[in-house]
Amino acid sequence: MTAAQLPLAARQKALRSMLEIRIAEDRIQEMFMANLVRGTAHLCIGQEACSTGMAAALRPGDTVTCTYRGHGHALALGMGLRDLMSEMLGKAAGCCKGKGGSMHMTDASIGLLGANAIVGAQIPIAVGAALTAQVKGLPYIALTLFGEGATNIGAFHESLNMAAVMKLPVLFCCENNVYGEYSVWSKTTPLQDIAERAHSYNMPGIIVDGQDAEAVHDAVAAAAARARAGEGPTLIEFKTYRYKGHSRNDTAPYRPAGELDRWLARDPIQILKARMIADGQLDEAEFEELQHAAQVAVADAVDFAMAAPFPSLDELTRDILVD
Amino acid sequence: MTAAQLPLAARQKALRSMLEIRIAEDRIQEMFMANLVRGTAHLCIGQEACSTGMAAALRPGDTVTCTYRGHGHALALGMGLRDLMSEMLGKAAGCCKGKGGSMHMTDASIGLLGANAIVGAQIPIAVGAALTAQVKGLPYIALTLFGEGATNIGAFHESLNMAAVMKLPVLFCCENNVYGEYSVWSKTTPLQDIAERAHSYNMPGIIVDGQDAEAVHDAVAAAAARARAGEGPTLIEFKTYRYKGHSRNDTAPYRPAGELDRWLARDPIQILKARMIADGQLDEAEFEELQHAAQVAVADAVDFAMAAPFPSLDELTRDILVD
Amino acid sequence: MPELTYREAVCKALADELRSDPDVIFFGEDVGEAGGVFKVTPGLYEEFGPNRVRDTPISEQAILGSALGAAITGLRPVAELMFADFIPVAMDQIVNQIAKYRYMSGGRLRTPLTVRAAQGGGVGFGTQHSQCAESWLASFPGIKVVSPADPAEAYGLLRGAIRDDNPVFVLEHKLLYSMKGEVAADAGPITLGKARIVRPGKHVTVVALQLMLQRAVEAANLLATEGIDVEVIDLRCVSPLDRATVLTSLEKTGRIVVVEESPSGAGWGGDIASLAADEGVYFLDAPVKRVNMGMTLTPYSPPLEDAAVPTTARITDAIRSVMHGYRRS
Amino acid sequence: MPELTYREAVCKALADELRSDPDVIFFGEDVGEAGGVFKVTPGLYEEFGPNRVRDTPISEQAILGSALGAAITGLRPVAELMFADFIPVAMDQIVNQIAKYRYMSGGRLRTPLTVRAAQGGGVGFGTQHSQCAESWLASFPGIKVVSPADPAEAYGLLRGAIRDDNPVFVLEHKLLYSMKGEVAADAGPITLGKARIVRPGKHVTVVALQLMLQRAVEAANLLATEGIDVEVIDLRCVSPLDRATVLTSLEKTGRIVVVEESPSGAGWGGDIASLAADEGVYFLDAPVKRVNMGMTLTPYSPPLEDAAVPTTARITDAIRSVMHGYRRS
Ligand SMILES: Cc1ncc(C[n+]2csc(CCOP(=O)(O)OP(=O)(O)O)c2C)c(N)n1
Ligand SMILES: Cc1ncc(C[n+]2csc(CCOP(=O)(O)OP(=O)(O)O)c2C)c(N)n1
Ligand SMILES: [Mg+2]
Ligand SMILES: [Mg+2]
Repeated sequence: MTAAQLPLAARQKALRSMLEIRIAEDRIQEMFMANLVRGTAHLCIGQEACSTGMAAALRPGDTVTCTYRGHGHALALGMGLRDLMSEMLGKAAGCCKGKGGSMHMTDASIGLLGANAIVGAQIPIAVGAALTAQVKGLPYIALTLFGEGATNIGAFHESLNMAAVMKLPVLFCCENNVYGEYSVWSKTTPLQDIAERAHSYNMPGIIVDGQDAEAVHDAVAAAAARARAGEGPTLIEFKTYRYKGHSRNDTAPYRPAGELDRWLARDPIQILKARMIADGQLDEAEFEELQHAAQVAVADAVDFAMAAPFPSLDELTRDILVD
Repeated sequence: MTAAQLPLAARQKALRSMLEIRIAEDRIQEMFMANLVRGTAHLCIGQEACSTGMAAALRPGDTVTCTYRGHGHALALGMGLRDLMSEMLGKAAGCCKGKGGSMHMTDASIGLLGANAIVGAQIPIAVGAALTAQVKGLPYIALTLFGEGATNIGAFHESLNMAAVMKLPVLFCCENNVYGEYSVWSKTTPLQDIAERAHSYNMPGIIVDGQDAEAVHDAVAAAAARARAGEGPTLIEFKTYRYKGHSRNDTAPYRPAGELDRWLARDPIQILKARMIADGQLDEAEFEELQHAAQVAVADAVDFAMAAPFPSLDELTRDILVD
Repeated sequence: MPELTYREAVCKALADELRSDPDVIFFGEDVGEAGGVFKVTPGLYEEFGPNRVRDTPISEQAILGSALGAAITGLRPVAELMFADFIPVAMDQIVNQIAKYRYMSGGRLRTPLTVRAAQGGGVGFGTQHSQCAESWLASFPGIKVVSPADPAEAYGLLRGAIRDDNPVFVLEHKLLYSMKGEVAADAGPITLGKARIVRPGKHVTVVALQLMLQRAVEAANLLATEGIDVEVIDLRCVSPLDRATVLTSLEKTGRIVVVEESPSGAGWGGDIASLAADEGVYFLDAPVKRVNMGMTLTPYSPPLEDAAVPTTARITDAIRSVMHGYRRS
Repeated sequence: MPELTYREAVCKALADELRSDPDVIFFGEDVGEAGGVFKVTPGLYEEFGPNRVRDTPISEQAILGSALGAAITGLRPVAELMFADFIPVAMDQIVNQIAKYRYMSGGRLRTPLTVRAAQGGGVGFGTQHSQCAESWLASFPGIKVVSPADPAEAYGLLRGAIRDDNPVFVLEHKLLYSMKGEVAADAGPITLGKARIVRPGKHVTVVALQLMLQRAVEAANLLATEGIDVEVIDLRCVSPLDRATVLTSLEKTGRIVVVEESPSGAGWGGDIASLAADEGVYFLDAPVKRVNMGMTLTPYSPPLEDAAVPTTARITDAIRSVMHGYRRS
């Protein structure tokens, strides 16, 4: 499937969004390596087109659940950089008041119903969001993102089956980034393409170039239209790659030589940039400007977050139960 | 696939085995309905060819895990009727000393590693038995039986994937008996054939006439040979039917008119009987004799079990931990 | 006042909630067209239709996960897990999702969902179908757990659970489904988290719930003829725990027995004993006794199974034993 | 005596067992070629090869189910679940299978398997990656649960677990992995089920394990300067429970504090408190105090997380508080 061309404004937005994600993730890695934050972070550098293309295809009222590798999804869906960076530093101004952290970016106001640190657990939650839409007769879809490794866990299977049987408006989006932790996926999954697993549920299984934001947009938009029309769920596989290790301390020694370079040659930002330049929509100077603006915004957010206060200690016991 | 003809002795054994299962199950139902036993029982009447054909294809050292609907498997694998009936009545002479009961027939000496009352839980346990064979380099296979309803649970999916990745000698045998409890399977499973789910694991998926003991034997024997040769697991779907309700009190009001009759016309005992008569291996009188012998054996086992003592109360706290 | 069975009371609570609030939905395995494995929910599918009352595949993780997803997007789902023994099949969705979702979001998401399941032994269903789940669930902050002891409780607590804005597990008892009792025509939801004194007394406090509560009341009635006056508390809710009611009673009686239909390890009974041994220690006239299954499992064999679960006789003995305990000076 | 880190001690125990018994195998997610997410098991894959040390897909149910299947057919599998927080993902295999399999078979099957997992908070991993699992597991008869507190314990208890013919859960603590300590060159397996007194004392008994044990010892050392002589018991094993060691100590001291790194509901600490309030009630000179997380979860924000888990200061305060409790008459 060749990607249709997005309107100019959408392309500009996608490019800005990918730059923002890339730069924010780089900065997060720096903060972790400088021990400004304890804990861990899972970066999506290299996978920005999945976040951006996915978000571009959604409408207000649609909802998303995703994984610990969820900063890109959050930003693409419209989370403010200050909200995100404050959460990363455990500050009260964070999107979860500092209680969630790097792996749990959540903001229902932008449709983001939660990033999950248990592999696969977010998938049935999205099925439930789709159930709400169906029960209430609302034109919303739910979308859930997971890695290729997550397709080996039980919750994945149960969710796709139940959604198929109930014809729920939910999109199952697999970001196949080649690795699950330190394992190349061919060692844990006996298949050429994750999309083939759709067959077990009699639902469409689509393979998409995950480095092409426009291709991602088109595939999600098409599946969303099907779902909104009551035709049920779709499994979409984005072929993508993570440039960094699995998490904070992983230097990815398991990567075969040359592999990273091959993927760098298909960088999602560069792909869209080149296309826009070719179409006369962008020049290098404008690109630099966009990049600079993103750097400024990220720097502002980090400064804001660093200066922001921690939650007060009474927050520890708050929000466990509604009173 | 047309079934190859089994040798005469094997056919006779299969016929005897199916009769024994049928008559034992009828008798169990009677005992439950007469309130001689509390609790519940899940009968496999109508599905005898699956048990018998499966057992005929196994060799000593092979192992089996199955479900609460497991009396047929136990008897076909060689469990004594007295062991089974005593267990059914919770007597000390039972295969599990009366502690397991109707849903947990177990006897490692005949390879039966346990019947399970949690849907799908027996499947990964068989994967572990196959792992032992592979680790130790032994020529054994593990076989696990489950219903079509169980293929919607997470443990099914994880097990098939892991077995495929490790090329373990395990056969996944689905007795598709049309219903999961009171739900016809088309309402919970969006597929024509369960065997199609093999595709997700890149393993063969085979459909077999579950009413034909010889066909079942052949399919299991072929998959077992593959597994023993190190070629990995197979998913086998037996198309079959349960004549009775799901359990004790279910009269199966959800069955469409005529459906049971259509299946009764393909009764597994009658199919083998007719074939043997046609091949000049059996006459009506001999069949009556076999049937009578089974009745006598079942009656003896029930009498034995009724007279047998309950376990002593100190058994309550024994066998929790090995000392 | 109309008499209902416990089973009917559960069904009426569901029907009343489905009727009065369009955001309530109900789903689980065979709960709809077939009316449930325990025949608790007949007629709901017919009255409320396939959109709001749904049969699901055998997929407990998807059932609970989708209940959570539905709750955070504006419904008030009620999910049935059939046997409480299947709770572990979906345990991650309980422990790491349902119980934590609100907290992880910094209190920005609401999780009003109810999970029903049938628990308990004594019916010959064997080791994997006879367990009580209170103590499995009481370890997890972020959920509530209730165990109705009779039809009126079954009605009011289930409605209270559905009205509650938190995730609530309602554990019903298989052996109580046929119990009859009055349920007021104008009964409403019972607010969760408050124990009730079902029998006032001055010598010994007995804390129990559900089937064990019924047996504790029997034991109390027996002991009354011996001049032992037992106060029986229906805890109702192991989480949150109504510490005040227990402590007040202990202050009065000075003696306490806790009865659980579950193994002894890490149980809710330990929370009651802890309370008695900490804040209540000055009231104690006797050792704190627990009656439970010890570290054993439920066997199939009927005489063994009957001996596994605390009987009225064992409860009676335990109460008598604390009457001979020490008195505070 | 050689000094090892806790991490190295675990690895050495595995290596020694793999070396001495061909029936021992080890598997889990990324435990082989990558040497484990916590870098606990490097070198095992290289030494013992892909047949006995295996990486698995992300499939916790299949991992534990296949460990059980391997155990009943003659192996002694050791499975790793990485974070203890993932235990609920495979909870059915634990609750209904591993713990019950031997019992259901009438004692005719043996289930010698070990499950390792890393637990505990304080590392900024958030609500779903910081839990301790003792109290989740202690409710289930049929399994043992051990929690090593230092390198020598990590070595001996893991070997003891693998040698044990029962299913054993070995919970390691993330914050202890880098702790150094001596492990005797000729150290062997430690038999499970026996607590140890790590610091004798006469005024107060403190029962703790793992990270909380380390903090309890710190608290005891601090209080020694105030003239309070604390006896610290490393419980080691919440199931089975060494009641005798606790009771004997309580008889001597008359005071007891229990420290858990987990929420307060239905915890193993309640079992200790129950014991003190029942058989130990005549020894009590003060209220039984528990120090734990209360009914709260582990937040991400560092100052909040640090306040969630019991600190040395909180333990110290609790011990002081019982010194001012009542004396028996
Ligand atoms: C149930 C569960 N098992 C294991 C883990 C540990 N873990 C965290 S991320 C991960 C790899 C997931 O791989 P994939 O699904 O491909 O997602 P990616 O990280 O590549 O985005 C694993 C095994 C977990 N968090 N949850
Ligand atoms: C995890 C779990 N969920 C639900 C049940 C209740 N249950 C028992 S049998 C059954 C139906 C199983 O159907 P199928 O797999 O087709 O097997 P069959 O009974 O037809 O042989 C259900 C839902 C259970 N025992 N375990
Ligand atoms: Mg991946
Ligand atoms: Mg079936």
